Amino acid sequence: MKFVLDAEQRLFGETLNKLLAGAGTAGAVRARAAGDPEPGRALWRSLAGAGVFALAVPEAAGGAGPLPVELVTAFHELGRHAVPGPLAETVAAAGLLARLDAGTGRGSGRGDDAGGLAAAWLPRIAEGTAVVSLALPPAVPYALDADTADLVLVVDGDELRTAAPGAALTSLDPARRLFPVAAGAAEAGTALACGPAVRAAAAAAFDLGALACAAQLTGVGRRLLEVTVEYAMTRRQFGRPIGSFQAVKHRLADVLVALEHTRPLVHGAALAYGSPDFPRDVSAAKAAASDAAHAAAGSALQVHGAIGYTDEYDLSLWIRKARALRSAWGSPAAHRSRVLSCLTGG
Amino acid sequence: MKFVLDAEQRLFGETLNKLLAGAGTAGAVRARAAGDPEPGRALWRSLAGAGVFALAVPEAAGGAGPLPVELVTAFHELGRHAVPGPLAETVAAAGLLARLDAGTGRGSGRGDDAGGLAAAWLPRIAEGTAVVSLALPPAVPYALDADTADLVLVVDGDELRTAAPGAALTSLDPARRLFPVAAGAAEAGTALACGPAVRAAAAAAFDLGALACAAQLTGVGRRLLEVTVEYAMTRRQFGRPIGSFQAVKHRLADVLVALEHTRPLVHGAALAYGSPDFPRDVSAAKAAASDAAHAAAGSALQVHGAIGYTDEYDLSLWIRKARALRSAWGSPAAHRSRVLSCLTGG
Amino acid sequence: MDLDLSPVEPFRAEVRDWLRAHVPAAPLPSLETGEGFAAHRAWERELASARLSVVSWPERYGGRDATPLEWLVFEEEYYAAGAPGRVSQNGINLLAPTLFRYGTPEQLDRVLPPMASGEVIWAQAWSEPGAGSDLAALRSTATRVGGGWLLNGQKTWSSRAAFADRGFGPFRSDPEAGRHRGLIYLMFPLEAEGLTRRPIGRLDGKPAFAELFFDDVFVPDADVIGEPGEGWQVAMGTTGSERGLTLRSPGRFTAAADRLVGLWRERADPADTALRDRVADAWIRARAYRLKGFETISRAEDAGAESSVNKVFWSELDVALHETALDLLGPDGELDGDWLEGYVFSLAGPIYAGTNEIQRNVIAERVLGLPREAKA
Amino acid sequence: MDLDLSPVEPFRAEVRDWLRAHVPAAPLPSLETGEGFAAHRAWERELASARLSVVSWPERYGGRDATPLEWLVFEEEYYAAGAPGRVSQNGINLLAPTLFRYGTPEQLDRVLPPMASGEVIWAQAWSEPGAGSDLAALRSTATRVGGGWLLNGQKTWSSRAAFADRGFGPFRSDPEAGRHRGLIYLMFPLEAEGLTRRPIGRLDGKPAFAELFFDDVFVPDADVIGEPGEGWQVAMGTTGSERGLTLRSPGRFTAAADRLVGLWRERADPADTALRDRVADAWIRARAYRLKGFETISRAEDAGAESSVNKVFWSELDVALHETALDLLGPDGELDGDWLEGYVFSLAGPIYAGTNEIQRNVIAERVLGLPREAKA
Repeated sequence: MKFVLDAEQRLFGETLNKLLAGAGTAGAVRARAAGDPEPGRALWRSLAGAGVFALAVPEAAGGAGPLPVELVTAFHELGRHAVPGPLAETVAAAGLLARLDAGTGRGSGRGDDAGGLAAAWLPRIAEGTAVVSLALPPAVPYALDADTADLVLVVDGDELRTAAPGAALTSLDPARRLFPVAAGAAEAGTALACGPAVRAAAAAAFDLGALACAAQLTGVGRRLLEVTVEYAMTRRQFGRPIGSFQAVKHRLADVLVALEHTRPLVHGAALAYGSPDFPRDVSAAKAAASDAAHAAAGSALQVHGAIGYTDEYDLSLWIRKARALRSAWGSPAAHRSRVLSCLTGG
Repeated sequence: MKFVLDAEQRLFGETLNKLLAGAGTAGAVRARAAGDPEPGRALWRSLAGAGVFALAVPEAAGGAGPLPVELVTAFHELGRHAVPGPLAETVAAAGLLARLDAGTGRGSGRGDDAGGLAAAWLPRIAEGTAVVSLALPPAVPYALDADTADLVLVVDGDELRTAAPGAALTSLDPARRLFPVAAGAAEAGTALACGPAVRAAAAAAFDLGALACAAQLTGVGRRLLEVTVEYAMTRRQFGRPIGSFQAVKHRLADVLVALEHTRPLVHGAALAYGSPDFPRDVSAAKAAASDAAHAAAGSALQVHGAIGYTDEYDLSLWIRKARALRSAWGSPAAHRSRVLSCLTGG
Repeated sequence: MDLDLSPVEPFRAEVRDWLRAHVPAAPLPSLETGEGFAAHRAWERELASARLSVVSWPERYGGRDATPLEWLVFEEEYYAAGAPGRVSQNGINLLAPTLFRYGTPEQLDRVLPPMASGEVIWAQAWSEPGAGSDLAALRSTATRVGGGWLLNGQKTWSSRAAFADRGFGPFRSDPEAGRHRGLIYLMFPLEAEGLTRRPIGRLDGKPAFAELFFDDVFVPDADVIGEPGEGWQVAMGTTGSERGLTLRSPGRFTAAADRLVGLWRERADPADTALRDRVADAWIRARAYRLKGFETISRAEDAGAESSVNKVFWSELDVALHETALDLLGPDGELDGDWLEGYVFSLAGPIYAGTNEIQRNVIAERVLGLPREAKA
Repeated sequence: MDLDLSPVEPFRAEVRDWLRAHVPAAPLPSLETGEGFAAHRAWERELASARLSVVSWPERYGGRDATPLEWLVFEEEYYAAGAPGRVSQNGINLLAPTLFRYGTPEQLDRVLPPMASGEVIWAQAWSEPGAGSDLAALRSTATRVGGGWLLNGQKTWSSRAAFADRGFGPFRSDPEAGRHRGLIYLMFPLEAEGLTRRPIGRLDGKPAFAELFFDDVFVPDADVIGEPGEGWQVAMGTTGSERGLTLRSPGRFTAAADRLVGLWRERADPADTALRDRVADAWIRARAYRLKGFETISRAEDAGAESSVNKVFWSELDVALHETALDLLGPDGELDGDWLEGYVFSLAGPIYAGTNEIQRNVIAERVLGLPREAKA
């Protein structure tokens, strides 16, 4: 039993951190919001180069995965740097395709079947040349960034199909554009697979997406805390650094306490991948991560005051992302319900 | 519209406050816990002398009521001084008997009917010679202090009957002994009245009891705040009064904010007496008062530290009462549910 | 003690009927856009034409001499009707009370009527980059010149200033004096020579604020409020009303709570009522704040530091209420719309007009009498 | 990174089987009574006979040299089995770690085996009426005499001291030295001449504490722990373990959370699940604390100030968990019973071993690096 990242895993996280620290992620978000997806796409490519997306793709399909611990390590850094794009969605889609592939017999070679779909897309996901969006109504009713994705999937009941993006909805998070993929809007879509295997694969994909999102939220929370601590040490009001006020200290201490007790839940859920406890543990992690990031955002805003409330300060990107990811991939209430259902078998 | 106590009402509260401040209420609680009900009984008589119980008894039955605003004013002081006894229960019983009386035709003179019951007991309640306990299962399943009460009533469905106390249950609040009056334990009881009028009267009695309990909780909370503020000004740790620490200040400020916004709910509910909004407004008041007193108790304990955790310091009587009254006369969750049911008609 | 509102029911009915007939069926465009700002200004004019823009003011300035109770009732009806946001809010709620207390008759006559009619929209200009909650730290200056003052420096997070006509706020008239001394309170045109404004976006990107850069902006003596050097007292008079009952009227919250209950009924899976407690709690708190308002106006004496009690309460209620709504909306919680807009707006509550940390200090020290904090 | 517990499963099975065979079917009488204390002492002896009373200690003192993971597993099984409270807790969790760090071989040999067997039960004697959280303010004295020290003064809120055999704690050996200096850490018999103990009740009236009055109580040099004058360092070594993993093992909370889920299933009206969020949250937090424990023991380095992070978390979890249970119990929430007893016990958590306010200061200053507070 060694429940901490090993040296290689830590190094992987640190490498991503360094890569992203110099990559102008906030600028990529603002470019995306202004209509230019290219900086985000460039980021995506360097993340793929660092091996991020291969973590979700089985080795047989050109990936290095599934490696859930490495995946949450990466997603923590993606959240910490507010990387834009359908990140959890692409990972979840990889999980879905891999699962369908395994379910239908790998490499059966039929062009319109799940195996062919997996063969066509999984290697591209791994190498970063395919950005995939995915909707899993009702919990994930919108396809994130469907306008710039290379493939947009939706699972409707036990049918998997492609979807054409409708009109975008505006999120509080400028990095996110959400596209309805309601049944009615699906004329343009193509049916890809059908049956109970689709339903099972969608359930597995949901868990993987929620886990990635939880890890992303811990990174968002961590960054908010880091930036706020730094600000509290330099900003002076009433003749002293505001970080010397007990109200500020205690609030930030509480954020740290929450984050420190969220990380083990995320790691624990990653290790439960493939076990019957995975859904329960993912839900525990997502609920806790949503609340911890929410608390971090609230404290960041309150400690920064009006500066934190100002669009042009990059801090606002993380504050907004904490709110958006809270309800993405299942709300805290929904995940808590699921934990209790798993525990009571009800 | 004048939504503050008038001069006479204020004077009434202040008079009770003075009366109780010199009456050794904490000693009466400890005597009661040690098996001696007499000091509590003496308190009861002086409260009756001040007119407290007459407030719940109609004028026609020898009382001065119903006067709900005066009643909550009194119960605030009763809570503030931790007066022991089945206070809300007696008031609720008075409401129940008066309502049954009105429902069945006052003064019909039948010894075993509701009118006779009211005629027999209401004047004694008003003058303080009858201490009445009352159980209204399921929300109020136990009869408080049934061992020392002169009359113990229980409403079971649409039947009102007397109940004989079984074995006492121990409450966290040493002022309270609770007696089960479950259907099975009722052999010794006598049926007094039956029918839909009983059910309606019991519902009205519940609202009155819950309102009295809410007012009592505001008094409990107020006292906890007063004592804690005083302590925070004198207790020194780390070379300064602990009340100069921001963590202590902000916590106590939050208690004041909660209490200041609970009083209007209690007053508002009292003014709604007799209107269709009464149940809704009582529930709003009881839920808020339970939470405000709970917050006051938590802060009192935390600011006092181990001293507040010590039985022999009188502070503990109020801390314990805040917890006991929180679940008495309907839990906060139950009252919140009722508010929402009233609002949505569901 | 009573809660008898029947004497004001005729007034309530008049307001309700007028609003029912006049509130635009479709929401106006966001008042943080040029188009929306103009639409909201037109709405102010419409309100004023019915003498409903400033009901509590004296008649001579465009009001009705409404009692505080009538004002509360007006606000309840206004928000219940879903009427447009008040683009004149900074003027009506912050500048007007200051003028009533410190202004000259000439200033009242000159400033108030066009404020009431929406002809002149005011922006507040208090905060500076280095002086947010700590107002005494402000550094923008007013220098004495013949017949007036020259303003220099920078203000920021100036609400409404992107599109408003005029601004008001404190400047430092005597750099030698102590932190709370040597301030002057001034009104100035936003189109003045030497004044540059740069819109800045709030949390959701909408340009609700502006930065103002002053480069020898001339203000005549007639636009000084109170005595030069006493700007601190004048400003504090304004914060009193900003923190108190006037800025956030109970009607806002009771209307929002009613809408939340409606959302709950519409959205909540009856088998999945985890949020019920929070919905009920928001409604109860809104009711508490409403009744607290009635209590406040029933008291003879001024609330004083108790306005801090109100400010902490309504600002936290507002956040909790909107957070509950967003959580109820589930995956739609991040989407642009009324609830999200209300949420973003609510987030400013615990920050502005004195952060809630400062309010809690005020409550602890001035209401509860706890000792002041150790000094740095 | 892994969570592979299979290597400790045999040990877990042994503990589980033994507990299943030995945990009394009916709860022992409360350990805050003479009768209950004796029963709990007998239970300690029974545990010791299976070498299960101090599994993590070296074998020579009665332990099994268990790894930290084995200890965690032991605790999980212990609390899951509903086994009796540990009357030896103060000795095992507070005194023993101090002795392992500062004690002499002679002290270890003399003190530990009877502690492990329940023959000697220890009470901690730290707090004084004027020195609760501010340990440096303590005033009880130890005066040098031939061959030892004379204790004078008063201790209070001494856990277990009503019935225990011996006590330990810091005294002031040099009244001239500064607040953190001139302390001495001593062990003493509670039956000593000159020592008077007076039981005091905790919040629910049960005599969980005692006051101790010292009047020339003699303590031989052999019972001084560490160097005279270095009592502060010795005490801080103990608070480190008091705040950290050892005192409140995750197994307590996971077992309590499982029971809470059971209570919810049994009590909750399915149509009225307002408390569901809180039940689920308690379970999630207990799981988080358990996993955090695995993380802590997986790290090479010492947790240091991070033990404050744990203390804030478990103490607040414990209160929330028990409050949720009482709220679920509705009108039964005020009644004496396991849940109420656990609630009362939990309320001490945020207070003792350094209040949570102090812990938050420690976290802010030593973990986050925020500046120290202004001094009075």
